Amino acid sequence: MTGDVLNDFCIQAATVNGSGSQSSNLVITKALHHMGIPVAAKNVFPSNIEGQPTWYDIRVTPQGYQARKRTVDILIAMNPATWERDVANVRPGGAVIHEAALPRFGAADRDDVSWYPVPFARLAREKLEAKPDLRKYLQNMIYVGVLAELIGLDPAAVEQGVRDQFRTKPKAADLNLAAVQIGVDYTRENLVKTDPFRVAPMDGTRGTVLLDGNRAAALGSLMAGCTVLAWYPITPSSSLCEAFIDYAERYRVDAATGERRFAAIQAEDELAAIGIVLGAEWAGARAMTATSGPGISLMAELTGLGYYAEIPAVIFDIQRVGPSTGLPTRTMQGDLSFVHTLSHGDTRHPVLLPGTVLEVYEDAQRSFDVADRLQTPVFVLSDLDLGMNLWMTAPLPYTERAVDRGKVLDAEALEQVTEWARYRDVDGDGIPYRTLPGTANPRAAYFTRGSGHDEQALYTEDPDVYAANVDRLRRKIEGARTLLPAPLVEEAGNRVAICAYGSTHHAVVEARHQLADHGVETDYLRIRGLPLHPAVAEFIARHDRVYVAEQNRDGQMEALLRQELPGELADRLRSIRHFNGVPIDAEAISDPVLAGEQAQREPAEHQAVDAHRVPVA
Amino acid sequence: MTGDVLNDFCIQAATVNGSGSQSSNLVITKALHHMGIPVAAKNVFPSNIEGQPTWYDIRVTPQGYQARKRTVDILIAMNPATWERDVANVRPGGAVIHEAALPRFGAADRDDVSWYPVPFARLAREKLEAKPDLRKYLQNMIYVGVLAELIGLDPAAVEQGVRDQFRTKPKAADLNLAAVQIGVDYTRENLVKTDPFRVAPMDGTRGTVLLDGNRAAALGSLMAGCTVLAWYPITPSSSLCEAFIDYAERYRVDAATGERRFAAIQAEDELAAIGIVLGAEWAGARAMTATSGPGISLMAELTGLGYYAEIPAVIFDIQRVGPSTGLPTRTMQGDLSFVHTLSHGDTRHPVLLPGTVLEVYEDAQRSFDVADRLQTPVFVLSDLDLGMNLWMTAPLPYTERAVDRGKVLDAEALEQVTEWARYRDVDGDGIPYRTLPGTANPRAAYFTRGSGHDEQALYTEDPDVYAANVDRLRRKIEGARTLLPAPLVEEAGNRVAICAYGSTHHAVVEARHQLADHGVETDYLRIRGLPLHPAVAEFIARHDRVYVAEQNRDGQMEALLRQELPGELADRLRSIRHFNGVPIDAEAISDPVLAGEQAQREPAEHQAVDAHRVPVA
Amino acid sequence: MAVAIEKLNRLGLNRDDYKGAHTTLCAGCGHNSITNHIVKALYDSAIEPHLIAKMSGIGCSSKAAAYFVEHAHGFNGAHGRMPSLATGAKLANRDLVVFGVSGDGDTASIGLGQYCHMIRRNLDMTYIIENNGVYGLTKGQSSATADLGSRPKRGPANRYEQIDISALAIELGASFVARSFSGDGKQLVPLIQAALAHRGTGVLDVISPCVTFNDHEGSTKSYAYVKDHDAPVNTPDYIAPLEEITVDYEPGTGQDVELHDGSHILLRKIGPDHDARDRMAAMRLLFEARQSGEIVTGLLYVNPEADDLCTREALTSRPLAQLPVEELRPSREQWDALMAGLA
Amino acid sequence: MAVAIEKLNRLGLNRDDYKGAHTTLCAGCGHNSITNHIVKALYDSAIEPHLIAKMSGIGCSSKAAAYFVEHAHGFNGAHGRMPSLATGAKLANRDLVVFGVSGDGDTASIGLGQYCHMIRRNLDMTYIIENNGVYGLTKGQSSATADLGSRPKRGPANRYEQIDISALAIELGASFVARSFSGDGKQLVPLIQAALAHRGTGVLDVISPCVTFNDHEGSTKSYAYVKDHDAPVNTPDYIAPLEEITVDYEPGTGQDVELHDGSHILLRKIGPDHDARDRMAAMRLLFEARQSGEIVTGLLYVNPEADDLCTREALTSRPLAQLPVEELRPSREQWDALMAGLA
Ligand SMILES: Cc1ncc(C[n+]2csc(CCOP(=O)(O)OP(=O)(O)O)c2C)c(N)n1
Ligand SMILES: Cc1ncc(C[n+]2csc(CCOP(=O)(O)OP(=O)(O)O)c2C)c(N)n1
Ligand code: SF4
Ligand code: SF4
Ligand SMILES: [Mg+2]
Ligand SMILES: [Mg+2]
Repeated sequence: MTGDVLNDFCIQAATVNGSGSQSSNLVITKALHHMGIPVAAKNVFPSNIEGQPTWYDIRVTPQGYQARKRTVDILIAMNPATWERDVANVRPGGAVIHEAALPRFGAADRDDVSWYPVPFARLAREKLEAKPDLRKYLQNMIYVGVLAELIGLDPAAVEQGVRDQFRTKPKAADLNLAAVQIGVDYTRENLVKTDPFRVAPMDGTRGTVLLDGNRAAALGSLMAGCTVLAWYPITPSSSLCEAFIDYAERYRVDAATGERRFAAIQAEDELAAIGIVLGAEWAGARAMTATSGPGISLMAELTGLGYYAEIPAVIFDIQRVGPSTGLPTRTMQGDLSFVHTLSHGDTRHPVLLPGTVLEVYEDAQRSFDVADRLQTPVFVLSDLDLGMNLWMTAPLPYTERAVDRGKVLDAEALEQVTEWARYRDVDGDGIPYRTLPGTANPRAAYFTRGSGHDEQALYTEDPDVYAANVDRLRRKIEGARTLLPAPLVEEAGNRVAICAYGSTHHAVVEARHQLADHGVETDYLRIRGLPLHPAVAEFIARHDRVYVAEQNRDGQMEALLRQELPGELADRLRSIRHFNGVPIDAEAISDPVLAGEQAQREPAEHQAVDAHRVPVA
Repeated sequence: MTGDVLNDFCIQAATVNGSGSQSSNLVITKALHHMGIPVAAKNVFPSNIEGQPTWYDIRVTPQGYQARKRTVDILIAMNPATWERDVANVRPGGAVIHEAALPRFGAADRDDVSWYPVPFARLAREKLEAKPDLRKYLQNMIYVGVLAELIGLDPAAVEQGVRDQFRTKPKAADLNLAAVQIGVDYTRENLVKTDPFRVAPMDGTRGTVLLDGNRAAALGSLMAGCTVLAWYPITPSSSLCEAFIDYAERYRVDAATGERRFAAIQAEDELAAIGIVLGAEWAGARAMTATSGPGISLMAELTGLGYYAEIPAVIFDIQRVGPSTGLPTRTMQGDLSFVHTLSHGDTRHPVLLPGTVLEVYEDAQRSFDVADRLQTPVFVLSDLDLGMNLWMTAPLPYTERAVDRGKVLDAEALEQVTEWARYRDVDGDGIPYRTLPGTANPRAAYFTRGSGHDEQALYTEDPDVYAANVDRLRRKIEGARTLLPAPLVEEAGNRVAICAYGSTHHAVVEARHQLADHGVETDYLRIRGLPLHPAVAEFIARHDRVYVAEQNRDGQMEALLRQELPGELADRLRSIRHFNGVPIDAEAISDPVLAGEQAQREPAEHQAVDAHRVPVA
Repeated sequence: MAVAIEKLNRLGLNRDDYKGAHTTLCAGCGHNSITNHIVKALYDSAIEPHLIAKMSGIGCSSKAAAYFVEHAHGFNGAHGRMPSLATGAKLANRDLVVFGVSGDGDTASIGLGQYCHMIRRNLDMTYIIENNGVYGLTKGQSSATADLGSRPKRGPANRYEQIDISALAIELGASFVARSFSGDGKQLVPLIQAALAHRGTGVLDVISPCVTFNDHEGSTKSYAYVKDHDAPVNTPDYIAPLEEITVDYEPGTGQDVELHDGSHILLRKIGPDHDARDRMAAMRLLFEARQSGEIVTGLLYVNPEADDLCTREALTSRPLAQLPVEELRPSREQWDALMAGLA
Repeated sequence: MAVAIEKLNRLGLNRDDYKGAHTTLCAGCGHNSITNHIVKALYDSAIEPHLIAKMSGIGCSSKAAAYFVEHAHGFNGAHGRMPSLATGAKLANRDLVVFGVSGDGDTASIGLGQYCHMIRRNLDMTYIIENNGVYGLTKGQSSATADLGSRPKRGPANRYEQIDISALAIELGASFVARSFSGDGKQLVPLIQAALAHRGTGVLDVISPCVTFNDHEGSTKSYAYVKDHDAPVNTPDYIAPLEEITVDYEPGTGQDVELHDGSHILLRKIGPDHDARDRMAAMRLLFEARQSGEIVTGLLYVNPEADDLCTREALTSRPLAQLPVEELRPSREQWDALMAGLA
């Protein structure tokens, strides 16, 4: 043992998917959480169903950092296919728990790590009373025991983790606990700890729960009163829809009659999904869909219809790596500018950019209000990291808040107004009043169309009427600047700042600490919506250099900022881009900021016209 | 007669569509052209088939201006439905030729115009030996005669115009000529000219032809060796495809066997159209599609596949008014930024921006070379005005130039290289080498996919490999900056400049003359492609203020410029936007430039952060 | 002043109350005739205007949705996407009488996928395809229902077999499929009424000549052709649930089908002895007609037992759009339990 | 060193030459069996690897295109869009042997429109649907070919009737439709060979159990169910044009169909006396099987007379992709005449 590293290291379980390792990893994660130790879990999985490499990174961190960490301190190596590379990734002084049968030569023969060979297969075969295929699966539970014993996981916490995981199947829980115990016993009897990593209970998780963003989005939609879900399966958004269905089946089915207070339609594709959403919203229900890149592309035409015909809609984009099919099981923030102006012609859609699970929940609710208020499709941009990984978060607060259904005239309200025109700007905010089909008032009816229309919703090709109408739409969406949440600002008068949005937040939090350690104090601006809130430009104006960190290749937010900012402010931006599909880590931000600040102190070379467009990372 | 206006006025024929007025208007246009008088024709037609208002503006102009003019000098009023408004639009001192039965009261009773009532219906009934429905149609030919007589069209030129129009039907030509003569005779006998407008032969059209951009695009594609066309009908792009089919049937069918050296598939929708194009290009044929806004939206997903899998494709976007169905028969430049980054994730496509019919022809050819060279989808952006209206242009030059098929390795070439990897950057330009299916060499085969792939085109989810590959794509498309045509620059050391692209060109030409008349001398920058050529920024750097004129609401080109330019240059831009669906006219540019220059001389108020984003027009 | 006494329907509305904006379609277009038949059917069936949701795609035919029942909400959506928009509208408010008008381009080309899946779901709506074998609005290109060899006004002759949207619907398990002709109001009006009464997708494939682009000789979608080749399998009479069955015609050899709301459709057989409840018989009929160049019209197939979408989804009887948010949220206790389970 | 003597096919290639990358699908997945049958069929039919264009959409099934014939070009396109990509490829180079692999999600949901229109055009390709009634790659949601009432591994039971992609194809006028089972190489290999020889779209609807998400009791796409309910209408033997017709089995009660390249497919009837040239008979067979819960397998329908897309389009026999640009441009004289006409 070369020292003592307490509650601050990273465990990586390298397995193959379909092998059941997911349960083992969740048990470890939950056990740590039960011990009060902050934990961050990242599942890096392949786009197939069985037999391909999967890595599950469990980070324990006293500060509660939630970002991915590059370093692997403890490797649990179960996958022969990636074995050599996995071992090579372990940091010097790290530890390797591995299937004893894996051959330790070549790159896998390092003498600067602690080796813990365990005959998982044999143990499962010899010690477990279970069917062969179950045995294979339980091998992974054995490594939970090995790890628990090596790093000092509280057995009670592990048991609780197992019981959580198999809540509805007590028998399965027992079997799994037996497997864990085999690992514990084997370790006690055969292994000598030579690495420094261990855990001890602390008080870092009180009042928090473990939750993924997709379930938070589903719950937010539920609380917002969404009644129609239309979707087409696509990773990483499917789990959002499936969670909505699960919850709705739990809370929205009349126990006596079986009648359902929601409709969840698995559409034939994304074109139909958005069509169903628009049809439902047009008829007055709150409706949503969730998808990812390819689905967004397919929704382009109808989203434009929603914009122009002024129909609310909520679209969750759980971003994955694009373009094209890309890496379906990896994370990215690559759809930002595309969704903001999705569809041909002049279009512009409000976009919400939650950065935490709690914000996903809030923004999910907010998105319906914004959509209703502005009568327009609204995007909520999340990503695979935020959506599918488990995050530590405060419990989601119950909502009793009324919802904002916007300017809807019912039969009675119509009686009160002498004149009503569907697309007239009465209040000067660009937002007209609408009626719903089925309103029992002969004046309620109007004809919705994606073609040219006047204030009365009548067909027209009149140039002036057309221009006035789309200019009203422009003004209407301008209103979103202050309707969407203001940016999160952490400011202490520093000259240098970091700007980010969405899940990149967590790496920024950590990067700022790293930078402070290097003597670079930074302020922080986190953008929470598009179009930009006025506070964004104001913040930038108070800083000399603003590093815009994002998870895409083309610096999409930076480009949007440049479009809007006066040149003098635009030139203060520096772009940091991370686009390899694994969640961004703190160094991906702190390294280029450090480099940038260093360069700042040296005389600048003549800059080419588009020098700022060259990726920094 | 209050004066003499020679060869410089605007005729508007206000009719209903489906009434055959199109032929009459073409005869007038061609007759003027035959007389050597420069002419510009704009057809403003409705999105339906019969019975709705249509306006055809024929501008005669000694300078050869091709832009629309707002003023109506001579109105030919045939449509009762728009009669009052049409008359109201005539400028004081103008003339109104009209169906005598139209009631002259209300707004239609002006005393500052010359009235020429003609009993068209009665004349047709009484004087024409034709079936009733033909008679109705021939009424319109009568107004050709009236106009001819009033303004002094050369009868020989009119006859030639009629014969051109009915080239293959000499009998119809005779009948139409008879109708024209009825108009001439009636005018001689019954009308007294009181307006100042007349024409006289000049030498302003020698060496020019009349052609629309869509036919030029079809011919360019033909000359480029495009063999596969896949399309779905949509105004205003259908005529491009139909012209391609016409020409291909004329020049590409083996007279002996009937075998065709092209395939033209009317697909079931735009998703299929772009799919067929990509499949054909993948297999080595030059292929294209043409569409408009809604079709572009539907092509989003597969265009991204083309980008990422590196498959050439040519997509003509004949822009119409969006968003959504919009005004299908009106013009706009609203798809610029959408096509440039069409599809989810980080994508970027080369875009060609022809401004004249000749450039459409050249760019159509060029687009196939660029697509092949860069192995990527390429957009050619035209619009309804450029695509469907008749323009005076030099005849399209015959091409003998070889085509550039880019880096394709055939079986033989493969023998020569020791190592080949589909997605390897061998030459440092980001462009790899490709092979075609069917290449008789066992090393030729590779597997194309829209999911993650390495240099060998093998499936991978490796983060570094993924990032390196998309970064190569970025570099590859960067190369388009100098591969696409440099901007057209007209520069005389002025501090103020106008920047435009596409069909807006013609209004700029005229606006610059108007501005010069007002003492504002301007330089001119016409952008011809995206991503931007380095010369664009250089030009802007040489000017104090650059007015960016475009036909969309959101100032899309200006926004793209701001994204790329250093802030100091970005701040020199002023946005001029025209977005009502009728082609932009010179005043739409010269007025705001004048206003801007005036304001320049007065002390500037404190500017709000996004003041530059407020539309000027 | 003498006021003409207008006949009022059960709701006290007259026929004009079911009219819409003035048509902008060509004079003589079959679609205009269909509009008139729709007006009559909705009036005769006494549908509440404010409960009607008029849906359409894009095309001349789709424009027609604006030309009837002005006091109904309407939605002229996007090309080929009406089925999904209609699905959403019905889910949101199952009280709506969803009434769709589409074209053959809209349904059989770009919208074919949505059409098939709407049928699979048995969405409760009336879905009229104004079938002219041509793309009217884009000026005359052949559509996927154009016959092999038919020549459009310009461009090459059509080289592909037609898609038979009626037969396709039946193959996919549609619960109500009829074919008719725009010029035959006597047949079409009761069919529309029956489709309205039917709970499920009522497909009405109506041959509707395009006088401008596809009414020439040789087109099977021309007035002349249909007149010569119409082989009606039945002439329906529609009997609303409120009317007495003792009406002024003889049921005689007819087939009587009871629909969801207790209304009846009575088929007087003229053509072959067709049983509209027999799916294979309907398929055979269409197949044989296609081969002989005949156009069979009438109620081809009906299955009143098939569950519609809202039934399959077990939706509450109240419109989802009208549920207050309080009924849509879990209780605080449920919520707390849920959160506790995540700790 | 002793070298095992491998059997070579007519091109001198051995079976391994038709293998592809190692599968990443689940062990036991029906798709893997089909891959093996494809390898055998392509090898037996001695197709030139470099002329094969392997096409697919997105899904577990679509991934399989990478797992056979490594030395063929392949294109794993976008979800549901394989038909259009394949259409383009064939038009560009009609010498290619276009071979497609799709899934039921890929074909019957998102891709249904393209599937139908491919069939209408009779694109000359082999089109295999690896039909498991489920979305494998997205983890087990029901697909549109799932049976009414079937329960996916999670989520609600499927409330909609299945789309029968074979029957649909026949209704749309498909020229070759067969159904088979991933586990029945004896039936499937000759069917693939026949589809390869057929000039037109060869639809092969192959039940292919998803062991991970849809192999449980009650699923009609499970191994157990198919084994119990397979009602083969015929067991085909495929006879290549170069082989003699005197093969080692008895035509006996067989039906012999001659395909485009002179090859024959010989059907030994086991089930009901099915005439694979009779379209209505095929429809009836499928309809009745569906009602009785049987899965009929074998060659359901074939029409060797139907013209394929390239024939209908009268394409020159040389691949368009190989025509030099000089042959594609009008002559200078033609050009000058054209321009003169515009003056
Ligand atoms: C996505 C998209 N593609 C193309 C069009 C152009 N378009 C408008 S109507 C139409 C065809 C209409 O044909 P059909 O549905 O048969 O209606 P008809 O006019 O014949 O009644 C097309 C292709 C469009 N509006 N949207
Ligand atoms: C546009 C789009 N939407 C959704 C997806 C996600 N997706 C991938 S495969 C698949 C379904 C595959 O099902 P199937 O075709 O039956 O293949 P299987 O995996 O069952 O073999 C889906 C929905 C996608 N790739 N693209
Ligand atoms: S073009 Fe044809 S379909 Fe359209 S309105 Fe005219 S007649 Fe009717
Ligand atoms: S998930 Fe199902 S379909 Fe996919 S590979 Fe596994 S067994 Fe096959
Ligand atoms: Mg039509
Ligand atoms: Mg499947």
